[in-house]
Amino acid sequence: MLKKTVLAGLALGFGLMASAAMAASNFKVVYIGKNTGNPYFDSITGGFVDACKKIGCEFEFVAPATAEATSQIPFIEAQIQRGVNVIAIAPNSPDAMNQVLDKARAKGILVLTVNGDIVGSEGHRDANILPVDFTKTGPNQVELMGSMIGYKGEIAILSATTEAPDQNTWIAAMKKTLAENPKYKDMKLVATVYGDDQPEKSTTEMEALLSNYPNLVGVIAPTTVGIAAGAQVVKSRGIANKVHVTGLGLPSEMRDFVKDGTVSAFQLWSPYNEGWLAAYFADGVLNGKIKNTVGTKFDVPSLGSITILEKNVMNTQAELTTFDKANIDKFNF
Amino acid sequence: MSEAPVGLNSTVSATHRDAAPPRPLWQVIFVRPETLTFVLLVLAIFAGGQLSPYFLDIRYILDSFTLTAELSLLALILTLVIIAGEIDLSPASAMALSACLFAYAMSFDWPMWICVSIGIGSGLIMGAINSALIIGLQLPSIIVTIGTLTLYRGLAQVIAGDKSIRVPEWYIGIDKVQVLGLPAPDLIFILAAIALAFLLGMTVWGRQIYQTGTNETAAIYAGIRTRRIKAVLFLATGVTASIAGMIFISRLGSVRYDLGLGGELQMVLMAMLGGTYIFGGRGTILGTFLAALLLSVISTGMTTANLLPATQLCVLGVLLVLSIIATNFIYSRTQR
Amino acid sequence: MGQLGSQQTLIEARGISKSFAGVEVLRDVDLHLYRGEIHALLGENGAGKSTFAKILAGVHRPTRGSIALNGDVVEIQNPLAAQRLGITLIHQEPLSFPDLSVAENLVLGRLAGSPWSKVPWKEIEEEAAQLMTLLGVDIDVKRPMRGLSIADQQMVEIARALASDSRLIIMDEPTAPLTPKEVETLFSIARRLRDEGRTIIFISHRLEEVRALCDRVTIFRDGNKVATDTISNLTDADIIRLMIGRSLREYLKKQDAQIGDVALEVKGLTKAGYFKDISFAIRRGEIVGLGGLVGAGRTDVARALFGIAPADKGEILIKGTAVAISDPAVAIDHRVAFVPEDRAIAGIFRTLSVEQNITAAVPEKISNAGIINFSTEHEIATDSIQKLSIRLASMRQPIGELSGGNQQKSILARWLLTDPEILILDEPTRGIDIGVKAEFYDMIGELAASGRAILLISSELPELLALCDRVLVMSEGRITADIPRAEATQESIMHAAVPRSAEVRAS
Amino acid sequence: MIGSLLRRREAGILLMIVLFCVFVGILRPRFLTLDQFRIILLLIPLIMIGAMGQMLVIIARHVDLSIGSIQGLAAMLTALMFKFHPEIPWGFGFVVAIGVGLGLGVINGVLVTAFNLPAIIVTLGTLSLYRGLTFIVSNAKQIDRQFVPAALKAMSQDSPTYAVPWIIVIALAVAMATYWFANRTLVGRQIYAMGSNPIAAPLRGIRVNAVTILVFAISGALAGLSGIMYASRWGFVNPSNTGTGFEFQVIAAVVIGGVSINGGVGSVPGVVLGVFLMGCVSAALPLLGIPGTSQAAIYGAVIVIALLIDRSVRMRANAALSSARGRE
Repeated sequence: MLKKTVLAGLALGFGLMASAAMAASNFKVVYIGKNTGNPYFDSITGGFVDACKKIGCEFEFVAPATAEATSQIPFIEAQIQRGVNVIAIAPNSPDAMNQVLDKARAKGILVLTVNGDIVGSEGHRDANILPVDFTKTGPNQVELMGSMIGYKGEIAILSATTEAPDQNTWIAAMKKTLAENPKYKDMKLVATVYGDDQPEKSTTEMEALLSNYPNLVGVIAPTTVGIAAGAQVVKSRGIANKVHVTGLGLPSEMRDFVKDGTVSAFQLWSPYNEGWLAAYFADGVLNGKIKNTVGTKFDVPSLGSITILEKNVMNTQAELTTFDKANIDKFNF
Repeated sequence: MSEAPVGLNSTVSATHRDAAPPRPLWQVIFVRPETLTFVLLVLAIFAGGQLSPYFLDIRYILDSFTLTAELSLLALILTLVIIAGEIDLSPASAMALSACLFAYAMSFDWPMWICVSIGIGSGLIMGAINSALIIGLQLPSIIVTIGTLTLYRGLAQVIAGDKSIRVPEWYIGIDKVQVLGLPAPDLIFILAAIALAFLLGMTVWGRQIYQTGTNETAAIYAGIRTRRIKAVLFLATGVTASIAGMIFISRLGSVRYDLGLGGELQMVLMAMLGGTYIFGGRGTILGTFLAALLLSVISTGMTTANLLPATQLCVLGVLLVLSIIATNFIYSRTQR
Repeated sequence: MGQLGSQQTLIEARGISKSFAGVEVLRDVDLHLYRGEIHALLGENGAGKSTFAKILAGVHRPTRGSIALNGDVVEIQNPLAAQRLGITLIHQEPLSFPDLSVAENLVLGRLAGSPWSKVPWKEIEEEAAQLMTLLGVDIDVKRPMRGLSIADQQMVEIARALASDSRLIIMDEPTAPLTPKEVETLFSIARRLRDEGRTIIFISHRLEEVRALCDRVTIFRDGNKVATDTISNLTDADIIRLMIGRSLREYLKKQDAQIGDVALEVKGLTKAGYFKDISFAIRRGEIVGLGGLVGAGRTDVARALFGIAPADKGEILIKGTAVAISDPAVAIDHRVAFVPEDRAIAGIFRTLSVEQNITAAVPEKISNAGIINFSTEHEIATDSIQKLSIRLASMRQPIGELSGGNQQKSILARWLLTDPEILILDEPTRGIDIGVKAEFYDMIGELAASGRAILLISSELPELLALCDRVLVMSEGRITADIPRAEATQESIMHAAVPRSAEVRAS
Repeated sequence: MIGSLLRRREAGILLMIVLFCVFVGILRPRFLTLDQFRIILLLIPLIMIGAMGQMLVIIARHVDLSIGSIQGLAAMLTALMFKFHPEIPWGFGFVVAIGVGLGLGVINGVLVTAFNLPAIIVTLGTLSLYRGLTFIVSNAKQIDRQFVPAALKAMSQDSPTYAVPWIIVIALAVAMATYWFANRTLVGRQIYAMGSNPIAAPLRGIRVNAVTILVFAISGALAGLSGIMYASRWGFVNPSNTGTGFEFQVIAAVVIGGVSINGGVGSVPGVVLGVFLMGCVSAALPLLGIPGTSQAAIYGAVIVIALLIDRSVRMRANAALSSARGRE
């Protein structure tokens, strides 16, 4: 009885194998996401897939079931064993994977962090691809918030987790902008709360914000889970015209809120372009067309000229894209 | 049917009214859960080779085992706990808390012996809390350890927040150390398995663990200090969790509160798959040892084949259920 | 009574046999039960009478044979089917649901209707209260069963059977925990039910009760039905002879032993709620019986002596020195051994080998620095098996595969290995074959003869009378008599065992 | 009469709730507003529905660890139907979700009864299996907000009466139905009997296997219902988030609510109060500014404390028993 089940499992396995096989190509690239079921990575994967069709590389996306710190390690080990040429990864931990990434690089594999970096462990990867210069996220978000509330009143931040490096970079920049730019002198940041990127927790925190700060006029949620939860709360309470919600969100998740006026505008970048750029960059480095050193400039179709910045970081775009009623339907991610 | 002669000096012979006939020797040797585990292991290695051409590489398989060596180590001690008729679902969380404390101490550059004492001591305290609740207050271990599972990991999160704590470079890399051609964590696991198998199979103490798990009341009546045995097992689980945490840290170079999250499922699975009887009294270290290898091979094989991790979840779930069905079936056949 | 010829047959059992794990416990039993009779089933423990009753009640299914009810052959697949056919079994140990109310316990399994139908709480409680009044007991039917005394729980059980409209009611030793008043109430109700045309099977060890209540009697021995007859046709001596196959005194003979110094002395031992002010002494070479009704606190005293549930107050002196026995390991160190009453619960490790079961209490004898010496263990176990002539197929087979008597011998072997000076035996012959029983009696005698002090707890009066030098009797947690061998009779023991303050029961 | 009322377990939980609310109210007066009450009410419907099923399972001396995964799989299949067959009336989603949950629950029950396996291990296995299936059927992709029917989402906001949203009304209806089922029907009482004395149950004609399967089926069906309510409350269904950790919240609420892990004991009002207490704690933490990182530790502590209370209650019952046996 047991044997039969195992055989059935095998059959299932073969089926998946067959569908995963692709046309012959000049190199193999794999992208390891944070976890499966995260809609954000679908668009990054789309960029990889399309770029690989053009360049002729073999691409696969894998991701662990949970975003726990060590969950990506077996996947990196397996990819090393499979002999891929490029490992692109959205890291779940800033340092837990250092050893295994070093092992990959020692085997001659190009290691890229895409959409997030291993902050403080930059020496353990070859290059990092970020959608925008993250120092601009903070000021951009504050400006958008200001424009929605007339640059006046109490605002709060609904973030993800207390130790998320990107979030903390952005929040620090927001605070700095609010404090230093006289344009925002009437805007007062009253609280920063953390919803752990869980919808339930984010909702509770948002509700607590509303009851703790009755004079609140705006909430910035620079996380896709947070902005959706925040929008849902103001919508269900019918106070969208009193408390304005904005932040970083996925058009696919925010479309309804924008269309019904709950959220007038929010921002993000194109995750698609991250995959696209990563594939072209890998191709260039592996074929000797691009030298992976700070200051190198190279051209990527449809993105234009890209420069390798300090710590081997590249950005796909200069400023954040703002989504509103006018353009939301043009984006399919 | 004739009765055997009655009397003090009669020969020892049994009629079928006195005792059921014994099972044939081949059945005693082969019809046991460990055999099934071994067959599955062979099948899994074969299947892994079929799924991916990159899989059948002994070096790779041995290296991959280091990824689950810590949890496997805990599964060995958990096997003893289950044989004694209890269960402990908290060691993965205890490992995380102890490892966070250990790394925290190291980050202050405190002397190594203090750091180790903090690590081991915290494991001991967590084991003591479990035993106080389970043995002292006689609460069911399954529910108590579901509670402390949440509590210990929660405390790790309170202490370490969401950030990872790094340890000094010199401490990193136990999995790169090769002894006799084996990565150190693998060797530690094998040595621990041999030691525990000896303890369980050859010593009075091991014998009493089985007796406690088979029939605790009878064990008490036979003068076996069952409470002491169980308390020691829970303490040992705590200490093993802290040791596993230290190995884990050396492998990763850093630790976060979510270390080994969900590891309790894997540990229970290893014990069950190895033929440990969930109600206590039966099971072997050999079984858990084989099951730990089996799980490592399955997960490595499937990851190497780039199968959806969801498929692994399904396979693990199905294996868990099938393994207890098979174990129960075999035990019910061998015991009337 | 007396016009059996005109009676109609309610149940006709034919060729009923039953085997457990290949061990045949019931062989080819034919029995007719008439409407409106009270029929006693008699026999030693393990003779097969309870098994037969349980087959009628659907608890067990026969290996062979058929049962006809009113002339139609019926399959009694489970207790529910039995109940539907109008057969109710009142269990030896009350099987109740402690968290449910008394009223609910009464009706559970009897309420008709679909599982989704509404529970008529009001009627249930009213009916239950009526039944309690009928039985003459004062129990609040709305309270949960948990906390009721064993006697009260038994009363609820009886009330339950009375409540269900059963044609056949099987009472398996129902009177053991009851006071004489309750027994009389039960008997009068039983007679009334018989007069209504119902059939009652009454299982008891108390001949006088059987004589007082029953019309006919069937005697079992060793899995066989040996006789069925009208009670008035048989004398007590006939019945005993049929039950044991030979007369009692014939095979129960006390060996002469040299009575020595006091080995164990107990002074003022008290445990609240269990026993009070227990004092006695046992000398080397002496067998002291401890008699009394079930629930009188005999086992509790033994458990206290052995450190399983130590007493609150009082002194235990071993060879004249006061000792604190806090757990069984301490007791074993003081060379006390205890063969417990319930073998399956407190004795054997069912799935472990016979060998391991025998050596369980003497780890130091089979090991060196904690490491087991398997050949030593094997020798020790082999030696024990030969000495006690334990019959088995293999020493490595699980003890659960042995027959009850051989299991019990293995437990005794375990304790003899500790070389005890004081041996406490709690119902040592319960549930074992008659032949093995005789061996046990011989062994107990030999053990005393070799200078050990023995405390024998037994509910079987002939056993106490035949083996013991003295018989202590307990009733309601106190020692009520200390009877020397010469004066001990069934009557004198029972007289002391029956509670005097029977009417003022704690509830 | 009042004395016996006070001694009841429910009174103890009520007291805990009052003390907790007073304590938080002193620190943060805003906690005691009607607005906050509404927030608490909105936090609990899912847990309440899950807890009703789990209560029955635990009373029957089993446990169902798979409800989180059942919630996830039922929600996912329903959402997939919404996405790929928008023409099907959205109300049919309830049928699908409950039906899927029922089926998965029956699988649990059959495995437990047919092979006589411990429920904790079976449901640990199906927890993993059902979660894996959720990933597979969804191809590991989230079903976004726009695919969830607006009318369904509105149930978390719109109210049939007294400004109480539909999902709260549904949760209360489930609680009342469970109360009726557990106390007023024959099979409900059989569940208590089975948990109270599993050995005696078959001897009293209780079809233990059928009742056990029924209990798991109810637990599964309610978990399925909670799945579609998840879609209503949060507006999306995610293969990895939906239902993860749900079982721990529910078991904590049930244990706090006075259901004995030894079976046979537990009441719907107690569990409702237990769920409410969990809701109060969840709502109070952010108000008190306690970081999210401490939440797990607090839940763990709450479970352990509830166990200690359960034990002290049992000890008192046993003390009563032995005094009843006493002859003085």
